[in-house]
Amino acid sequence: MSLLKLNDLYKTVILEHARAPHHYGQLADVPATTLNNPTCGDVITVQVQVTAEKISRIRFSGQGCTISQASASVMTDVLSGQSVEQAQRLIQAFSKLVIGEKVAEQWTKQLGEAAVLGSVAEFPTRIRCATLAWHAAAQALGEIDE
Amino acid sequence: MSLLKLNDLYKTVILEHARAPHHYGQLADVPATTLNNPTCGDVITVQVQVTAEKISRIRFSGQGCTISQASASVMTDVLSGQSVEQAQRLIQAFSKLVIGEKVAEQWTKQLGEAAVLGSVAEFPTRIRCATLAWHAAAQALGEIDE
Amino acid sequence: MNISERRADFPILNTQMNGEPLTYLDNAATTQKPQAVIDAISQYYLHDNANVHRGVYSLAARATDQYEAVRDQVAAFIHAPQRESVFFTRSTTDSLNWVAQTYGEQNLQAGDEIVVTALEHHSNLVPWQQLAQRKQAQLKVIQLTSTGELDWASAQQQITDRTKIVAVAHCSNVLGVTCPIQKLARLAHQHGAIIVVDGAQAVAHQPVNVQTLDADFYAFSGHKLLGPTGVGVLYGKLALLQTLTPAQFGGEMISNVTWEHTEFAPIPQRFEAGTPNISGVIGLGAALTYIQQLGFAAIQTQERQLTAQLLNGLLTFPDVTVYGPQQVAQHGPVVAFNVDGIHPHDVATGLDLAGVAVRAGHHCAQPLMQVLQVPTTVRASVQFYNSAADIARFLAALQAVKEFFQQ
Amino acid sequence: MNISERRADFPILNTQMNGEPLTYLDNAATTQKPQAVIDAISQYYLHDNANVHRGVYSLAARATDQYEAVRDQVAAFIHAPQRESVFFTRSTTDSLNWVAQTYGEQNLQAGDEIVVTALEHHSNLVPWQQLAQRKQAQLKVIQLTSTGELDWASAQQQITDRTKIVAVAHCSNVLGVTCPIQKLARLAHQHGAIIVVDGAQAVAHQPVNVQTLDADFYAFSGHKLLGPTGVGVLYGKLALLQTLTPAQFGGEMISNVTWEHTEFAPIPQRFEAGTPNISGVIGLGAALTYIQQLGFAAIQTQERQLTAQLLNGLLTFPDVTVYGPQQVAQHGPVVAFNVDGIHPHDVATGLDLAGVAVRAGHHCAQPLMQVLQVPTTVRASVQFYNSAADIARFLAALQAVKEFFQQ
Ligand SMILES: Cc1ncc(COP(=O)(O)O)c(C=O)c1O
Ligand SMILES: Cc1ncc(COP(=O)(O)O)c(C=O)c1O
Repeated sequence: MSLLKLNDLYKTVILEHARAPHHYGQLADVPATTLNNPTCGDVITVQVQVTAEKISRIRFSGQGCTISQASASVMTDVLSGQSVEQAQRLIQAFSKLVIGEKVAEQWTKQLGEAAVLGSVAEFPTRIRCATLAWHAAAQALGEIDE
Repeated sequence: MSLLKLNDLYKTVILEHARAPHHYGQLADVPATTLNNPTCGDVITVQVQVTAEKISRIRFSGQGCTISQASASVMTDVLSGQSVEQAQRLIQAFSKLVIGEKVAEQWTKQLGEAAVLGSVAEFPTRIRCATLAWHAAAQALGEIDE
Repeated sequence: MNISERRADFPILNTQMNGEPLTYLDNAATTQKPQAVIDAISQYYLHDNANVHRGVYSLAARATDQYEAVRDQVAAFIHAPQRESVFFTRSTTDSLNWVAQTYGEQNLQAGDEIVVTALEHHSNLVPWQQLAQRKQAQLKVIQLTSTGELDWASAQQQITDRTKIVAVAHCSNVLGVTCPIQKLARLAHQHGAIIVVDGAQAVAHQPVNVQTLDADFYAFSGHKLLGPTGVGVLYGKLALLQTLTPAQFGGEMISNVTWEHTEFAPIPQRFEAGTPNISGVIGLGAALTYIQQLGFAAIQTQERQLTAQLLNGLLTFPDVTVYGPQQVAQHGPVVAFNVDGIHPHDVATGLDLAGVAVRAGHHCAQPLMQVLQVPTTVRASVQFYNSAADIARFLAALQAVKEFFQQ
Repeated sequence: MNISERRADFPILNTQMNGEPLTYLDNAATTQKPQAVIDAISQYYLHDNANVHRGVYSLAARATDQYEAVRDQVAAFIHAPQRESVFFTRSTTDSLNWVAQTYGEQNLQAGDEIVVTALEHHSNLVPWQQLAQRKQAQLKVIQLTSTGELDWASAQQQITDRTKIVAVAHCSNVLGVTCPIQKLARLAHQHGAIIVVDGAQAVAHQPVNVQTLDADFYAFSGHKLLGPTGVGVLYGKLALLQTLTPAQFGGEMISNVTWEHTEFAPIPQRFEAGTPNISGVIGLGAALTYIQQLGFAAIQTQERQLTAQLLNGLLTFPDVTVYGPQQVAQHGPVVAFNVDGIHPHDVATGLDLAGVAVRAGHHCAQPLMQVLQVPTTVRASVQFYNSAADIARFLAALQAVKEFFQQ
């Protein structure tokens, strides 16, 4: 079997994030949003704290495959410090990227390491793994907004 | 269209019986057995009177196609005067004949005109039409026996 | 429409029956299938077969994508506002029973009314009759005019504020009439009832827009639409579907299961318990593609011509009675008739020997037969792939059959 | 068995996936189909397509004869005492839900008990759980031993005189174990309960005799038995079936319909409402013929060898955990496992890139996952048409995937 193909999906940056995820853990006193992927049983919990319209702290926790863990980890990097509006735009851009839609360069730049997960577009059954944390974050932000 | 093929099924004797059925009508004071063919909506009522172990009177009535009317008519001819046991054997023989099974010559002889209905075996969707009256007679005889 | 090219798409139309060219005029019972549909099923099994919604591997993704693409296609075909409001069943019968078992079971009270019409197929009558019995509700029937069309005065009388469900065929499978769904929907909604439409005889013959019709539920079968057997569709308004508990449980219709409790998956998966008819759905997709490529304009032109030839041909026989409208303008592609003094079964057998397939019987509409005061009828029904020669052969064979029995 | 000849019967097995030979090891989800089955479906549509049980004409008789012949074939295949005790459904899930909706709905009282086992598929768990909720009955669970087999002491404890229904899988779709149906049936019957057997994972792998098993109901799917999707079977003891009101109404399941009342047709037509999956049933017939020609002796010899190679191969990896029995003698053709530190989804994706199709997930048995204390597992399952080379490719790919993730 050609390991090249595995490398297409599991880029080094993804493997590293999955092995040592950033912002993993729980915040006291911040509401938690939990989503699950019914097909694989993965569960991701995301907590977002917004101070002065900006994401001041973000954490995730839960069980999952390499893709969902890595995606959650890079997401926390990308969203930290962003305004709520900007974060929502980034989440939208990411959602497009992983289903193979074109995204303006300004967004891929800002998505940084997360843009690497665009490779998941070629693995349709894994897209849900990549988006799980981002959907949870979107939901968390939506609830803050209200 | 070749009328020859229609002649295969609708032999002259069948057409004649259908046009002027024998023993058509109802008997007072004799229990009636009614069966219907759910596919075509045909309904046949048969009445059998048994005196001294022999079929003394038999009548049929109801609506139906050429095959079911003719079959009922020839049946009344064949069964009249027979012992209950002999009638039941004849009904069995007829049931075999119309599904194309081999029947001993003694039976085809006794079935007389009814044996002509053996041609229905080649028209599987019409077999139920041919057997409706005979099933009703079998049921009527069964109930007498008890 | 190039009719001989179209007929070449349906290989069975070029076979023989009883030594004569097959003249298939029982299209209302089930349509024939184009090679494209047969091939789609074979190709699926030859290249893409895997269970859907389950596997991580590429083959499973391929099967799932094809299956889900047909949901989009069906939603577009009937102009559903969103793909989620469409799910796959076994048949029209399955779809209609589903509505009775979920919406009916969950909403009806003793004393409520269900209204059907006098021309309903058993599949859109018996589920409601049985539901009414279970619920001590009342089943009411909208009567027909003398030409077999819906009697609007009767509709206004039967549909009341007690009515909870109006169940009606979009097109009759016997009389060839089309019911005024939009008007009925308005009337039903004015009284706070929902309208359930049996589209079995409509979807192959006219564009259907469930939003314009304002149907609450719309049911049909693949096999009457050039598609395979074993696949049906139910459309429901999303807001209604969201209120309903599933009728069946198991497989991938769940989002979380413990011994004590089950959380259901989102709509529409919630309503598709167990492995669906994957190849059937993919075959249905190929059928819709075929129809969309032809276009309903061409289909309707051809079917109107065939219906005119059929109806007018039958009306020239003095001893033939046609049930339903006598004018082509009001007549769909289904014509029921009887010949004086010849039983429908004998007519059908005679025609069969001439290679002509028509149906004789009650057409799963026994109560309508009582309204028409006949035990049964003969029924000839056309599809765009029939030719003028088909109708001519049918009429000639009918003449011969008449002569034989009336000799 | 000449394995390369058999593989040639299944065209998809000779295709490529992700640039590698397709190694299909998700047979427990759905089997591949031999050319004979694909052809039977095509031939039906090319030559014999008509609606069944309805038409007087020859084409309809041909379709009906073929359809009804498969009923005889199924009855013989599972050794049913009579053809009438077999009817066609959409799937195992449909069959099991049918029993819950008819027998369950018509016989259960508050306080009664339904007993299932800890290894049930959602399709043989959720219908009973929901029925229990509707009826205020209690759902009880027979536990497993540490090797995943049925704990007989638990069975004896859970099945009591209050038990009305025991619902159990003949073979597990996760653990590869076979449940002692005959013994369970005796126990259930001693307590006056019926036993409902989910045969989805059994019928393709062993001869089934519903009379020897003394099953009251036995359900399975065509698509797990080389047949098409969209067709299932339910066998029921005739005496039980005769007591049941149909779950669905319409079409030819009637013998007489008036506005007020419906008389149902005799069994089994009574339970087949609407146009059935005719081509699906005919395809199932071709699948049964294929299996009967091969014979279960040959099938079981081949599958035992493959299972031994698979199970023993997996057990050589020190970091692989196999769930269920660790001995081939107790093991059916389904093996669930996990690799330390690698998520099942990542394993399945890695294998997929090597052309190997296995399933990762909860296998529609979430409560069993909780018993096993894992969120999900990988599952490889074999069918007689797999080759030793398939298993070798799978094991080599697994080694490579392990190395990649553990690098
Ligand atoms: C043990 C078992 N029961 C039931 C089912 C459900 O079968 P289907 O999806 O064909 O209804 C399956 C397969 O998914 C199974 O493995
Ligand atoms: C008007 C109408 N409704 C319902 C049905 C039932 O369709 P199916 O048998 O495909 O469930 C039919 C066809 O038989 C029909 O013509």
